[in-house]
Amino acid sequence: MQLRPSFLKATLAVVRKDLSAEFRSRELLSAMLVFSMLVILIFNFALELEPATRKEVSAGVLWTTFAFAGTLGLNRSMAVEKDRGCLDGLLLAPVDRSAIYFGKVISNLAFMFIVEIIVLPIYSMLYGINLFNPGLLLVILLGSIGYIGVGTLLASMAVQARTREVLLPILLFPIVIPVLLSAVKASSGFLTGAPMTEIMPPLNLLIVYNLIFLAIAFMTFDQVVEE
Amino acid sequence: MQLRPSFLKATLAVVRKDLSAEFRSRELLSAMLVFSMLVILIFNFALELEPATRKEVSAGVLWTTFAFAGTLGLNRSMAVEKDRGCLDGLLLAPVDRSAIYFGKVISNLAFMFIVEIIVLPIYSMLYGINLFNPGLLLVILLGSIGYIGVGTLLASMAVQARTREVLLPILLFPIVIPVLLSAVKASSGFLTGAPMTEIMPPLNLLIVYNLIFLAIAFMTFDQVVEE
Amino acid sequence: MTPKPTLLKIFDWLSVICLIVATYLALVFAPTELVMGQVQRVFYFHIGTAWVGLLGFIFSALLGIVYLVTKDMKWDIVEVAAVEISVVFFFITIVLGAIWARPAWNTWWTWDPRLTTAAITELVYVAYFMLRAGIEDPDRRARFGAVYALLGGLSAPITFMAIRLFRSIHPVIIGAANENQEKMSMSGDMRVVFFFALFAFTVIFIDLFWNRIRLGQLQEKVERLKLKVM
Amino acid sequence: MIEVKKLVKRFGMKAVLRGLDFNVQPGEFVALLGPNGAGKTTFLRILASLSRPSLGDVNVAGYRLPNQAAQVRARLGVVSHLPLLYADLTAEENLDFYARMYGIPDAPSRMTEVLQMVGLEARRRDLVRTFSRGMQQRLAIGRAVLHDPEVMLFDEPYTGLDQDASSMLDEVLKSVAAQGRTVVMTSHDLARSEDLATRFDVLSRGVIVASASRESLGNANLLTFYKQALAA
Amino acid sequence: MIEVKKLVKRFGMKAVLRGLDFNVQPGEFVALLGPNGAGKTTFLRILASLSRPSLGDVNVAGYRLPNQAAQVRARLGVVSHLPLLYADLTAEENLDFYARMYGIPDAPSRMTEVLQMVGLEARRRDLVRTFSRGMQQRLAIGRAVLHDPEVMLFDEPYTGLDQDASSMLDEVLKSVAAQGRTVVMTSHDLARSEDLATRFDVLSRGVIVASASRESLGNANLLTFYKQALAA
Ligand code: HEM
Ligand SMILES: Nc1ncnc2c1ncn2[C@@H]1O[C@H](COP(=O)(O)OP(=O)(O)OP(=O)(O)O)[C@@H](O)[C@H]1O
Ligand SMILES: Nc1ncnc2c1ncn2[C@@H]1O[C@H](COP(=O)(O)OP(=O)(O)OP(=O)(O)O)[C@@H](O)[C@H]1O
Ligand SMILES: [Mg+2]
Ligand SMILES: [Mg+2]
Repeated sequence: MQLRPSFLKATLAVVRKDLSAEFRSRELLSAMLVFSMLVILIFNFALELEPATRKEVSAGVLWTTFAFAGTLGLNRSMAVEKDRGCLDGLLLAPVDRSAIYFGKVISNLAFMFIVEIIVLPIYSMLYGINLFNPGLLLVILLGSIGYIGVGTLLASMAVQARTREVLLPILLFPIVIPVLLSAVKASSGFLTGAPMTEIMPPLNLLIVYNLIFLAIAFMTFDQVVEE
Repeated sequence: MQLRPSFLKATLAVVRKDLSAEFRSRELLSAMLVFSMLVILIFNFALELEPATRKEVSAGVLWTTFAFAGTLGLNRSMAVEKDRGCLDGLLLAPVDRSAIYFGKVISNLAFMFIVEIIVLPIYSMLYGINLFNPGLLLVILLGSIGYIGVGTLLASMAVQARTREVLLPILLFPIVIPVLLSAVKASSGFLTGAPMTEIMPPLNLLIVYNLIFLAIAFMTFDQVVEE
Repeated sequence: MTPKPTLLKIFDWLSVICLIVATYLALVFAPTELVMGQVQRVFYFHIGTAWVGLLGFIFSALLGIVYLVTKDMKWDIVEVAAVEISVVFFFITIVLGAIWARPAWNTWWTWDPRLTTAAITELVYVAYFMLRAGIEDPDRRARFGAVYALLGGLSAPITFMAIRLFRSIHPVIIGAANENQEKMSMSGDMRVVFFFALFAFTVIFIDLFWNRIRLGQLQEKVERLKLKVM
Repeated sequence: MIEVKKLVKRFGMKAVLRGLDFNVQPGEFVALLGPNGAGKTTFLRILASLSRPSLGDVNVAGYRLPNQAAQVRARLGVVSHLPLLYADLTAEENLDFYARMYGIPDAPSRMTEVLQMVGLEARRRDLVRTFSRGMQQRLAIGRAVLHDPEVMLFDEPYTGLDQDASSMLDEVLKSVAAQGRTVVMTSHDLARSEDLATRFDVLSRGVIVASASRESLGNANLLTFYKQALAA
Repeated sequence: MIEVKKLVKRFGMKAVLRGLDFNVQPGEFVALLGPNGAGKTTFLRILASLSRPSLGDVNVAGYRLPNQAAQVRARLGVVSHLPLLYADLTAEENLDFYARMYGIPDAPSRMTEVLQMVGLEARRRDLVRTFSRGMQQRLAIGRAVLHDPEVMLFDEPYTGLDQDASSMLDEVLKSVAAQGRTVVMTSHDLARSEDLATRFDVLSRGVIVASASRESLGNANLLTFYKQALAA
């Protein structure tokens, strides 16, 4: 019985496992959603956002919300693997380690998208801004890929550290700020109906970042999970 | 040798222990500080704070920063107790459990104050706002006590949960928002030089909250740490 | 213990001399700038430290790659040395920038893309040290450090390019894209001081870098001796 | 020294201890045996005042739990399978902290005494982080005897220890017993329990199903006694 | 089946394994003994391809590590002291996941076979979260034999198990050995090792200091052999 699964099958097995565990406990999604709501609330209180300034800053608030909720999700998703030695279990399988990386990225992305799909209409309602703009959705897609791509790599490092409760945001935010920044710029471009010539540079930057981050993560994941 | 230490001595022993462990590793303080800087940075991006609106929102930004950095610190500070069973070690000592609670509150407060003392001048410089206002410092003192008082209680619950990576902010923020809100109101009152009649209501509210939270935490800490 | 190599001793002296000469040139020799006055003299150090700081960060990313490929601990020592010195230099850049900004822009700080990206870059490398502090196994520490230095290395060129990519009040001199961009006019003497400052800080950087690598090697040796005794 | 009557402990609906009776005379060394999930750890945690009984009477060292918990705690030493030590403090600082928490007078000399007893005198200024498993276990025992407790509770103290560390622990346990302290120890290692204990109690499904003193066991094998107790 | 030559593993400066030589023939059952911190876990993790050797040759099941890790992994079953199971999945789902990761054809029938072998057929649809320690250990073994590995590695599989669970594990290990699989097991429990293994190797300070087959040991006691090996 010395068969080995294909790269794709192994990736899908990891995704399937994560989704069915989450489907059962729902702890990750509920935590991310509640936290998103809290961040939006805190923004609203702390900044007493005036209706006038809202439209300008809503892309920023939205991305900050996603970033904070995303850290929470990434941390928990990797902690589950680490706690009962499951990461070792994954690494013992005769599959390419990047299949494991992509599996985790896809399931983390799935959770991120679900949260975004729920947060967007709520945000639209709370602030009376229509966020269902195809351009914005594209930016959210791209921004989330970059964020989760590098976040999954860094979360696998963070859970192996002694100070794992606190490390992930500290590692992730400074690295991922360029992604968030271009996402905010592109999003608010689409929201304010700016001309495409203004939107394209941050969008291109976002695509370039995604490619670079995914390439680096793909090549180094091995190094990060091995002893 | 069946002596029992006084309440005060036990409290001080806990504080001393926390401070000397932190003095050695410095991991908690550095994490809180770096995270504070990151939150300030992210806010700035997300909101593209205009010089005009800065003064109004800086109390909000400041308190949000403290709140996020505080969660990080609280989580780590209780995780250290939980990880190697040290919490059991504390509970086995023949001292009142509220002495343990107060000990943890005092050391967490000490860390919070250190972070605030470093963040304040940096924030003053970054935004060109003079934050060395005795009124503001009083509000920060009071707000931090309320925040850490209830935060220490909730962190002791969160670290005992399965989802401890994600639970603390979700438990803490909704409870502590009244404290933060009155602190923001009072702070921005002092910063914009509002008349005392405008500042007193939130300040009084803050004091009342502190008393209520500390009283509740004092009475329930027992229940939270026991099985 | 191996004695200090002669070349390194020469470098030590050379960097001391360079520092003194650069200080003299900047504070005394260089003409006072017409618009900004004396404070402009900070410029030579501002640019000197920024130059070596950014260069060191990029260098550490390359060293990260080298470590990941070779798995030889000596590259980790070199990488840490590069990051450590660059973090200090870059911090000086930011502080000097802030000192300059006070009279130039009438504020210590402004959220300009160049300044912000510089702050982020500095935070990346503070995070780098926190990551390393959290890992006990030296090999894993080195690997994580290398991966993070590689990711972080991206922020150095961004910081450099920031003023070209975004609208910024921070001036561009090197390869200014177009003529109508604000540009400080440098007289011939200024140019001399400017290039000497770049050279001086390069020498100082190399000297510190070398010394720091030696320190790392000695630390390693001490560790090894300690283990032998135990 | 320990008197437990009709102790019930429920976690939600599930009763883990169901009317357990248990008495220990001063100076006895009781080995508490039983299968996984029988409730041994739960029971010890109740005796240690870390967990509250749902029903029933618990008296330890002459004081009632949970009301007089502080008096009980002052007379109790506990070694669990976690070390209860701070990794970022030295051996000395850990003991010093616990000495303060127990209000021990003349702490420095007592600490030296304890460190000598567990053989860590030489490493007293080293961080606990750098200690091996065996050394941490030694220090955990040192921590537990620091305040010279009358009653000691050990929860699987041999887990993961090698032959040397186990022999060290054997000796510490024997000396503890020789000093007339009352000891309750859980273990899955019947051979070790047989060596050390003066009494063997079997806990199964939340009650003590059998109890035998070393004398009453006589030549019979502990394993057969244990198996019979569980089969009954 | 396993050939290790001059294996060195360093963590930073510290050499944990220092030129270790180790050979196992197909069908052998080797008990790897040694004090805490000797490097047993480190060595098994290298054999399992979870950790990279610093120097030296490692061949497992005919493939070289670390280069041909995937081939080795397909032929290897590992039971560590952590269960490597997802608490939020059922027993069946856990096995199904690993079946996919190993590319096992005809997974359902193989899963039933394995669940029967470890005696968890009746609880296949229950969440692992609700399992006792012993049951989790059973499932961990089921997980490890799912892909019918040629070589099995066990790191202290008896830790924390009660008598029943230990006997179950005894039987599983015996049946594994009877099927001609090659087994390396670490344990601090000399009695159990003596029962099961066909060969006893003592690892101390990073090298194998003694090795004896069951026959060569003859009537001599394993404990004396172990002590002599360490004293030498
Ligand atoms: C990567 C980091 C940096 C680099 C490479 C850099 C480089 C430079 C250069 C080349 C100049 C001279 C421009 C000219 O005179 O035409 C300059 C000017 C200046 N820099 Fe920076 N800088 C950096 C970061 C900063 C930071 C963090 C600050 C502030 C906190 C700052 C504040 C200033 C100020 C105030 C001036 C003078 C502006 C003026 O003439 O109006 N710089 N910088
Ligand atoms: N906090 C808790 N909440 C719910 N159930 C619990 C809790 N603690 C223990 N249990 C349950 O109580 C039962 C007894 O557990 P306990 O740890 O006391 O057993 P034990 O005899 O120490 O077993 P072992 O030999 O494995 O250590 C188990 O079924 C366990 O699942
Ligand atoms: N990741 C690591 N980083 C640094 N040192 C390590 C690491 N893993 C193990 N060690 C060290 O290597 C040595 C051997 O550890 P190992 O866990 O292999 O011992 P062991 O023989 O399994 O001991 P035990 O019987 O206690 O399980 C120990 O001194 C340990 O501190
Ligand atoms: Mg137990
Ligand atoms: Mg081991």
